[in-house]
Amino acid sequence: MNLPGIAFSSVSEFFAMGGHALYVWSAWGLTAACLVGLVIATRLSRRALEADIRRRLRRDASRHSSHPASHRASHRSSHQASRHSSRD
Amino acid sequence: MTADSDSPQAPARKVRPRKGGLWPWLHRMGAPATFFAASQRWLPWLWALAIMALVAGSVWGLAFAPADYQQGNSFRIIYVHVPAAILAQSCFMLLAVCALIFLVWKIKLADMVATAAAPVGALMTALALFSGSVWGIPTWGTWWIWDARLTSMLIQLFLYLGVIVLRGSFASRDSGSRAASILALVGMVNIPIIKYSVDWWSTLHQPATFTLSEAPPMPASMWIPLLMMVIGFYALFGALVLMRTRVEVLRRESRKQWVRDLLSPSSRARPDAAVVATEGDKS
Amino acid sequence: MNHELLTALPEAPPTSSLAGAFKATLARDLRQALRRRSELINPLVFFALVITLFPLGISPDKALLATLAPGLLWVAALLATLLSLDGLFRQDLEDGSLEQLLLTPQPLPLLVLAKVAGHWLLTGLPLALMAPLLGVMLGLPSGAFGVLIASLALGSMSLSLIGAIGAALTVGLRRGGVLLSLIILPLYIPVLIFGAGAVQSAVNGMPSLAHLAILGAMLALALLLAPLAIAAGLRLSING
Amino acid sequence: MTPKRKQRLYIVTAIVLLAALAVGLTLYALRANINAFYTPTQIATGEAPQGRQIRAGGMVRDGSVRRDNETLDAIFTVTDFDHDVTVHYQGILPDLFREGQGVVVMGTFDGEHLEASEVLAKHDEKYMPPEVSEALKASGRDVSGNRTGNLTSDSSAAKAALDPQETP
Repeated sequence: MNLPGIAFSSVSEFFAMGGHALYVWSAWGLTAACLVGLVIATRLSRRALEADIRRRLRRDASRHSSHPASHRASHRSSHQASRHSSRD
Repeated sequence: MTADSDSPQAPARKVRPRKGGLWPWLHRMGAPATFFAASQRWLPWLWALAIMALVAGSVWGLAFAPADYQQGNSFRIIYVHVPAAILAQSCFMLLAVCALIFLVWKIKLADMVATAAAPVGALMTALALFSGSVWGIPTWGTWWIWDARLTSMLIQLFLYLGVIVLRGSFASRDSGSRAASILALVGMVNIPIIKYSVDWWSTLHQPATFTLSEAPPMPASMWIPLLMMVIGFYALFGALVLMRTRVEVLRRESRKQWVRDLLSPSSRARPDAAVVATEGDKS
Repeated sequence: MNHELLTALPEAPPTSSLAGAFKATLARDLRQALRRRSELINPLVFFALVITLFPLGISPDKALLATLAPGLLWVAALLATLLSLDGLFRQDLEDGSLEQLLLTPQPLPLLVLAKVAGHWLLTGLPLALMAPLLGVMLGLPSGAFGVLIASLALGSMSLSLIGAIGAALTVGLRRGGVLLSLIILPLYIPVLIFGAGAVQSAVNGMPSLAHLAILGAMLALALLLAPLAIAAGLRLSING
Repeated sequence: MTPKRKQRLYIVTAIVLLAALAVGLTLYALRANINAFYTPTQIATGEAPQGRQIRAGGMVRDGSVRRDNETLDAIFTVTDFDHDVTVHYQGILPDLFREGQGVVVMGTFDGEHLEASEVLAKHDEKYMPPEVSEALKASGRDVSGNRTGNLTSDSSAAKAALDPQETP
């Protein structure tokens, strides 16, 4: 199949969309804006969540640092728990 | 779950040690930690596909595809309207399938996917409605008409909102998940109505352009970019849902050891090293 | 109230325990509702009030009202049903009989069906029977009264079934009211379209059997699926 | 049969009956004309009620549109290529309204013509570039005159016709 040529003869004609600029560009623009916005929002929420968990981990670490033995014990048991609960 | 699916027949048992096949794979993926590590590897491919298909489809659809003989350039709205509408319905089906998996097999990952996908589906429905009504002005001569297709899409938007709000309104997360799953399954009844409304009632909205049985009723220079956009939307949707599911996995498993290993200050340099390691000693 | 249920169930003959449990639950609900008559007439009063507002709000023009009447009557009846749904399981939840319902050996979907049947007998059916009276006030042609009653009776049964799903899902929530309408109204729309369509085509002098058939099909579908969803919703609301 | 099995039998029977009822009623309703939509043939054979609000649909016959720009009156013929119905409408017609194009008209039929309260241009599922439609016209084919709606052969013929004049 041979490629079709460009459908517009000038840039301004492309933006005018044959008089339907308002409809075409508002539909395309809003769609693009919403999708990009959703991607950005997801990234931001991931960053915020990771920062939140890190903060809690640091707090836990500073609390546990005085009892290294108990930390290891809890470490092992919670690891086992995660394996089990993730399958149920 | 596998005990049910791999029925105790001899051939199934023989196959099992190979560790291949869809069911064992799905079963492994049902574990959030495994999913988290694996989805990290899928995401770049999905993003690449999405961006390539969307950019190529947009450029072709906006600038190279010929204008329609009747609608002129307003026909170019098809390249965002149709993919959004297809995704809106696919996403609801995804919600219903996830709901079923969650309610029957109690696989929590299915519910996380549903949680992640519902807002994306609602957005797609809203975009399909918006681009459709914008398209309606130059073609039909009206923003909105209460015909079967448009009305059922609007109902679907409300259903999405209902599922999202219902999930959030329970004190315990599990109750909210189960309530939203029940509503998603009930709302699934609406999908066939949307699908066939156009065929049952001869209303304003045109029938589907693409069917499996017949050649598309438009020249290749018009439908190839449309196909690209549909593929691009699917890939983008997949990438978005994966991203959002990963956030949801992190949120729900934030007290599990693998998340601690992943996010502890020592493993910061290689974020997925810890997960890969834990997965490695499992198999 | 609790022992009422407990004493009612063993009375049922053991051979037809399904029908017995159904009847006992239905009878209990009806008995209880008839004790609280003021709550019983609430939807009817609401229905009449809303219909009264339309001529005052739109215009007392008879011809205009007659064209709007099918839709107005159906929307008002739908809202009246919605209004009554919030209390469908709430009372039982508060006095603990809902938990007992979940513990009975009979299948929960069946018992739930009995409760919904009770709800329909006490709201949907009276609304349907009252509708012609309000139809007269709106100038609805008398030829459409039969279809109006039939469509409302058929449709409100589906409305009760679908609405009970939402009521079951939200009964444990403190502020369930708004949420109930959000999740229920979208599912009500098909019923509303075909219900009002039946009356409209009767007003236009055309056969409305096809619309009634669709309403019947929706009812059959709702009877098939709704009890399961209601039961699941109740278990979720009670057991957390 | 044990009571338990009897119970199960009752439930299964009820489910089967209800499902059959739902399917049967739907099929019955689909055979009837549920949304008062009539083709010109149905109107011509007297199936459509007179003096009631109905919906009619078909193609605008070529060369039948007469407009009065002062009063916004428009008279045109809607056809399904077997029968015609004359439509009178006062108001602004949609952009896509043109001869040879599908329309949906809402209005009342008085036995002679349809007095339209609303005219909507129905857009079909076919799309093509303007050159293709011109090529079709040049080759003596009429896009909208194709009653079966099977355009696949036409569009491939049009594509063949289009190929030489590709890339303007």
